[in-house]
Amino acid sequence: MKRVYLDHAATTPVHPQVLEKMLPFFKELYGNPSSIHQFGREVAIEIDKAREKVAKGINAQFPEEIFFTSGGTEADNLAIFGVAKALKDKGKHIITSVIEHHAVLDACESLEKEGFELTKVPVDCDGLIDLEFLKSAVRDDTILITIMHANNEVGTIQPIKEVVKIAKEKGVYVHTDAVQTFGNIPVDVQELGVDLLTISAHKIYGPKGVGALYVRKGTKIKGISYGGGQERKIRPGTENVPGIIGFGEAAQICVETLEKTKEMARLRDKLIDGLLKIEDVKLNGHRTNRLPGNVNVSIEYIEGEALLLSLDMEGIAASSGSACTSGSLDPSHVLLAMGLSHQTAHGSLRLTLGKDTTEEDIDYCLEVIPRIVDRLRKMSPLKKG
Amino acid sequence: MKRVYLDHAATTPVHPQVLEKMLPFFKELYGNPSSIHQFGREVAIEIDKAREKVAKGINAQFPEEIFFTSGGTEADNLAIFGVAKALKDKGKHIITSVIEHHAVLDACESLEKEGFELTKVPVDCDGLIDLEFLKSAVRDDTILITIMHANNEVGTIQPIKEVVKIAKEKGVYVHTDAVQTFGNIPVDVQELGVDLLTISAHKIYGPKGVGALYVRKGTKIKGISYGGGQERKIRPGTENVPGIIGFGEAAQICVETLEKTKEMARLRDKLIDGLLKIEDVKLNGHRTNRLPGNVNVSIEYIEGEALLLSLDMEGIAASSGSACTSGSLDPSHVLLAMGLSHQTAHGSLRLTLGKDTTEEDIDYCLEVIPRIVDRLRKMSPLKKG
Amino acid sequence: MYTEKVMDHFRNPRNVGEIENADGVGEVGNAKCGDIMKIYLKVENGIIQDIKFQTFGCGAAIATSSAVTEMAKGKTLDEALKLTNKMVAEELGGLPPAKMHCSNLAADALKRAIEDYKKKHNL
Amino acid sequence: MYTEKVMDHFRNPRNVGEIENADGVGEVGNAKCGDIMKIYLKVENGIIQDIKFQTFGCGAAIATSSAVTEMAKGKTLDEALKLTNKMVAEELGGLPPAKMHCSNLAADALKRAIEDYKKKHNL
Ligand SMILES: Cc1ncc(COP(=O)(O)O)c(C=O)c1O
Ligand SMILES: Cc1ncc(COP(=O)(O)O)c(C=O)c1O
Ligand code: FES
Ligand code: FES
Repeated sequence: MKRVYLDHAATTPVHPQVLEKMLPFFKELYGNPSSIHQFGREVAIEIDKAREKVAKGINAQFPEEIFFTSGGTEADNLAIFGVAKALKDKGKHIITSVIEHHAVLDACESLEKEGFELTKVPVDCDGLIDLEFLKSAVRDDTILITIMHANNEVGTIQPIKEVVKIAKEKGVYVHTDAVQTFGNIPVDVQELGVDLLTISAHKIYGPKGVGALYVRKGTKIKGISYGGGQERKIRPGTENVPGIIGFGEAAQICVETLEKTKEMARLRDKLIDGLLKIEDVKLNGHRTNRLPGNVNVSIEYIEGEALLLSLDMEGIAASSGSACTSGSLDPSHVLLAMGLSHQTAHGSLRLTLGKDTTEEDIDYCLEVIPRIVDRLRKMSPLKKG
Repeated sequence: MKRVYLDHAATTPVHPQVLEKMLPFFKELYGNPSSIHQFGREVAIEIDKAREKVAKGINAQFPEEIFFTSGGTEADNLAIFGVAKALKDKGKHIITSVIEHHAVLDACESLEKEGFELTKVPVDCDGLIDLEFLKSAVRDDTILITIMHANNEVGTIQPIKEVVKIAKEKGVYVHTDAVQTFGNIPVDVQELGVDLLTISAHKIYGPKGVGALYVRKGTKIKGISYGGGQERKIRPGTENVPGIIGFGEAAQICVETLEKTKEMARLRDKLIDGLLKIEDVKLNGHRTNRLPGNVNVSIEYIEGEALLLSLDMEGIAASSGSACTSGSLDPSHVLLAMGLSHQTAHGSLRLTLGKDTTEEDIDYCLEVIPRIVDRLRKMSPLKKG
Repeated sequence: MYTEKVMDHFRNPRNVGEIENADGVGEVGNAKCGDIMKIYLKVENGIIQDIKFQTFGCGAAIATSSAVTEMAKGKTLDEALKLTNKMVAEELGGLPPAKMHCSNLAADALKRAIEDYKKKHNL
Repeated sequence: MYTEKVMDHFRNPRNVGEIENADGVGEVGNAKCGDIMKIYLKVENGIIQDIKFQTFGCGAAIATSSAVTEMAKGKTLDEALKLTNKMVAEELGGLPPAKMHCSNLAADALKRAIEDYKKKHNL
């Protein structure tokens, strides 16, 4: 059976060159980078090289501004709790948006329970944050604004530079979750002006289980876990050495091959146009200001999980914001925040392209999906078949 | 040059069979286990198998009692902060020992700053905890006792069963850090009776960057980070899939090959006996009740880092509790807690054997070390050469 | 993960559709997830002669709908009323724990359809 | 990580040992880490003719001891007094940040030894 993977926002395969680079670090270069002997030192040097590559990938000024973590989730948590811990005497107000990843949103909400105040900036129907609202929300005791660079579900890219402009006037730190943007659009911490930024290796053809938090030099942050002196005590624990090495390589490659996303965007547009030809299908997210690989549509009268299972039977791997797939009782908080009804959000389909997605893959989708939609709609009590 | 790796307590090389098992999960089986499509499901199944293997390795009753983390450090932090968070309304007193790994000790001390009370059980000159002290320390508001299974520096194995007996009388949870024991001596959660137990893959010939916390069914614990629904929300973030797969395999192998530690213990004893023949050398840790691979001696009049560098020049990789290697200003808190003077602690040398350590390796050490000690002592102002 | 039986019912759902001028119709919504199921009955001499369903819902919802219609067909109304959510789940070889609530739709919709029939016929 | 020069001094330390009936002896302890260094001088016509050291300390401590003795040998006492910790570290091609404190031992011990000589000779 043909298998078409269109869930690159969930995770990506490891690039062959990345794996190649990692391999010696399992059986041969296995030393603990904290050790002072040769076995350790030779590894410590390679970790530093990987740190430099990641730093360069996001145009950080100093490699020491990169702190490796176990993934995007941990980096988000570290940014939020770490800044809150460092600045809690300065203020206890944090601003985020309604469409953040749960790694940000739930972390912020847990601080709220501990006595912090939280303001969530709303979004418009395209998923763009309300900058005017943000401007009015900043207070004297605001210590952090955390707004994602682009949304993982609907692909809308946020105006982070504008966020930074608003924040800088009041001397407030800005963190952005760039997990979905790095490797897909330029991510440049100087250009963006953010103080903290999250990235994750497995979204850029690197290994799962490693991510990084960029912390601009001079930014006040405290570690949130305890142990050895690794990552300058901000993130203790024996380093995931092969993971970090792979991350360095993946960061370098994804920046070097950023050109490929142009073709991705062309295929994305073809897929969007094709899907919109189906009756009662609507695009979610901004039409142009969107990740080059992201397609997200709502297909009325049918439910996401049933759609995914049907696609899966035809070899197409996709994702949905349906409640039935989320384990929670409500469909995607992102789609609801954008004003979709429960039912419409329920019937959402996300197809995310990768660097190896072909025209053939897209054509296959455009052949299969209308057929499946038709079949499921015939079963639906909401729509006369 | 001959290279002899005797720092297995710091980390171990990945077993070839473990790497073999991991390899398909980078480029081929790369799905996100949370995805409901085929790419995701096939990986989710393998994660469950790995969970079963780890569970079996420590004789846990249910695979769901295993929560994968990014390493031993995170598992220790999760145990301590997770239980404290879940039980803070029941009580705010925690008991640990003076010789814990910093992942435990510093986590406990940070709780102390947040208003918890902490009691640290002292140890005797062999590094064994004072059970009588522990007995008197348990209070009505004690919620957790965390005492390591065996110490990473001096190798002394603690009487965890006795700890559990004391705790159970008062209904107090027991956590043990078994990072150094798993794979080296039997680790059986039923036999030990503990409620929580930490293990780490890279100490058992598995990959770096993955560990696990065992949580006995029914034990109250809360997650300490926020994000997706992974690990039943106790530990969110996309799973380190290849790491977890490798951990499962390593856990299985290390239990199957536990016999090999007998030969390790014989070589350990040979090394200890040989080193004790050098003038003014003393063994640290318990003579018999000790990890099969651990040798730790204090060599008077010389300093640890200089010793390590000299050994390294001869190809021998070792470790020390010297202040000069620790980045902190004091030598090992473990050695000091056992009553060593600053100066004696400063001159400590740890050699930790692995499953592939040979008689030849030990003979080489016994030839090289006396020579180096002699040379360094000639430079020392403390000892007439 | 779904059992092979669930997937079979999902792939080839039995009795999909609508019965025009049905003798009884039952509709339920799942408060938990917003899914909806509708069941149509054709009854003769107290026996379910024909039964059809329409479902807006997940894979488990579709499979349980399909299964319940298969189980009910040919049964007397009273026999059919005894079908429980648990029996439907068992018929399918079980459902994942997170999906047990989906099976509630099926038996409940059937029950409503039978009640609707009884009410219309003053039984 | 240590520079090649540090490792060279560590591997082949110059002027190790003790001078019997030394003209000046200086000893310092590093409060930070408990390390100890001792320097012995043989002085003729105000010039350091011979110098030896003993060190209980890390690699950096041994290398800086060795380097400082090499730098001081043949110098007049006043020239030798001008040697600073920084100069010793530079001579070694630098030290890792965490090891800068180790270099303090070397110049300090030399200074003490010279002071000891001066005191003994009422200079
Ligand atoms: C926007 C965003 N933030 C954070 C994460 C979490 O990253 P990770 O899976 O590496 O923990 C993801 C992906 O799951 C994401 O899409
Ligand atoms: C006893 C003990 N606990 C915890 C750890 C930390 O484990 P990890 O390095 O996997 O974070 C170690 C090893 O460094 C250890 O020896
Ligand atoms: S019926 Fe909605 S999740 Fe199954
Ligand atoms: S002199 Fe003690 S650390 Fe260098």
